[in-house]
Amino acid sequence: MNAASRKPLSAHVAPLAPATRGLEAQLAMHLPSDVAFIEEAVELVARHLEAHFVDRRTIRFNCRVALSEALANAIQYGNGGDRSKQVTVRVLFGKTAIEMEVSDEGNGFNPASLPDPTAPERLESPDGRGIFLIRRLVDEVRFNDRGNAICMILRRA
Amino acid sequence: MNAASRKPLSAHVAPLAPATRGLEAQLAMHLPSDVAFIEEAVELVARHLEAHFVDRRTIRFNCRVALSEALANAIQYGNGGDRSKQVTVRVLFGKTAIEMEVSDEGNGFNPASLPDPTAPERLESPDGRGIFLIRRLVDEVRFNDRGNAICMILRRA
Amino acid sequence: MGFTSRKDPKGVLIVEVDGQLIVGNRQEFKQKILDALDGGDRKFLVDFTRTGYIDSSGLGVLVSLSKKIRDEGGELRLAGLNEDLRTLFELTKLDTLFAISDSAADALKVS
Amino acid sequence: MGFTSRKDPKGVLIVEVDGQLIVGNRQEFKQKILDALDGGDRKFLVDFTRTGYIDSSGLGVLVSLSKKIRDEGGELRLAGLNEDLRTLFELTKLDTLFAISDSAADALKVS
Ligand SMILES: Nc1ncnc2c1ncn2[C@@H]1O[C@H](COP(=O)(O)OP(=O)(O)O)[C@@H](O)[C@H]1O
Ligand SMILES: Nc1ncnc2c1ncn2[C@@H]1O[C@H](COP(=O)(O)OP(=O)(O)O)[C@@H](O)[C@H]1O
Repeated sequence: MNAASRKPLSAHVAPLAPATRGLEAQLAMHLPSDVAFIEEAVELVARHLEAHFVDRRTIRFNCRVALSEALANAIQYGNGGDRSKQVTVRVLFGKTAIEMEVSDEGNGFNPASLPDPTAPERLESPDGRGIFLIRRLVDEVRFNDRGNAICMILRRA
Repeated sequence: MNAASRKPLSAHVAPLAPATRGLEAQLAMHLPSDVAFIEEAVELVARHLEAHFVDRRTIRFNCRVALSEALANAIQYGNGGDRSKQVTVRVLFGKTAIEMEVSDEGNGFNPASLPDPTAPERLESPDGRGIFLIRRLVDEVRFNDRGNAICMILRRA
Repeated sequence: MGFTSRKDPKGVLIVEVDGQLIVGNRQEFKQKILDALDGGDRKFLVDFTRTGYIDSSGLGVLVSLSKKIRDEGGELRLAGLNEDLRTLFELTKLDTLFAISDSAADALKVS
Repeated sequence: MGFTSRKDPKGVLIVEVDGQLIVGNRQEFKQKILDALDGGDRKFLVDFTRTGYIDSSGLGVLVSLSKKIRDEGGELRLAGLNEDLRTLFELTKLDTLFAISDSAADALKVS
């Protein structure tokens, strides 16, 4: 991916009030594999993110979309919509970065093999934009080796 | 303790917006054993609590005081102000309750043996009101057997 | 949260997305528009003025609806995208696929 | 965050607590008042109008200062406690130990 084409996310993110000495905190959440929970989960994480950022724009939008995508994939592909399987969300509020990790109980996939959804022949496809969007909306994306956990990193300015 | 004399905390606490289906989340935080961190830690937890409650009054006050007391005890008595030792804060945002747990690396104490700070002969003492206040400001207090972890519970209305 | 629709005097069906258009509710949205298409409507305007965010499945449903509507000789326009939503369309190059107006009023002028 | 003090025309030292009075800053607060006591001040008013919360060590420092000031023939008054702070004093029965006025202005009238 071309770094210059990325939305310069970190520029929107201001650190908390000066009083902050940089305590780290981690939020953990489990949800059943049902897409009906995505909205509440995203909302909840967004509200917690707001506890750490002054500038709420990036939180409101980029984080919500990215998290929503990752949750949809974990629920639908990872856990195959099997409600007995859990999706785990972990958000690390660090001194210099925020990491949102979404993991599922599935077998994972190979994220390197995804086609470019902006190619002319794919532009009218209804699918295939999830991981692409995530990569554009956060500063860094990492997968575990198995491919059933995605970590989305936002650097603090 | 006389239940009737307690501040009826739960009455101040309203659940989140109706959209909430009751996802549970847990926040974890570690801090060095230095009282200078208490204010930021309390502030941070309060901000996260606000992500779950509409009514902010109880959060602003009761939770801040109770958490501040528990942190001061963990830092000063539990870890003896040894900065290399950690204090751990865990906040569970449940469907029907919020639990704030503070634990230290010390040997604990026996909370049942504390004298009543409102007794006439103790009224002018500068100390001994911490645990007493915690018990009055939250709905339920539990200690682990060793006495180095305190769990403060607030029930949601 | 939800979708409200009204008919403009010129016969354009305006659908407002109130909240999110994501995997959890896109089916309801799609059905609403398909039903109208079945009922004879041909001109559609989706108004995003009150929309928080859209995910890729929301974008996908717009793509497939747009195609279906064009196949029936109709047209789907989008309006009211804030800066963030516009960025989503630009990143995915879907801004080249849709007629996007600043506001519903603007969109109706050209219909 | 911090403590600001000013002298009223009648000679009362008014100390405002801006933020918290807790274990992390009570020493600074105590020293400020003890220095003034050493410097000859005898009438003190602590104004909590802009105070977020007080912990038990903050209450403790008020108790011990009050005693010290009384021993020197002086007086410590409290004012500006909101409902929450007042509850703390009531729960600990410290409301029986202190002269508490609604506002700094009220406190100064009776001094
Ligand atoms: N957590 C996951 N587990 C298994 N497969 C996944 C997971 N996330 C994504 N995938 C695979 O990657 C593909 C691309 O995903 P994405 O870019 O989100 O687009 P879409 O969901 O529209 O297909 C999916 O079709 C799926 O095969
Ligand atoms: N985490 C802890 N570890 C060890 N001892 C503790 C702990 N918390 C409280 N204590 C003991 O309980 C006593 C009473 O504490 P508290 O009610 O907070 O009043 P204070 O801190 O003013 O003494 C302390 O003096 C201390 O001996």
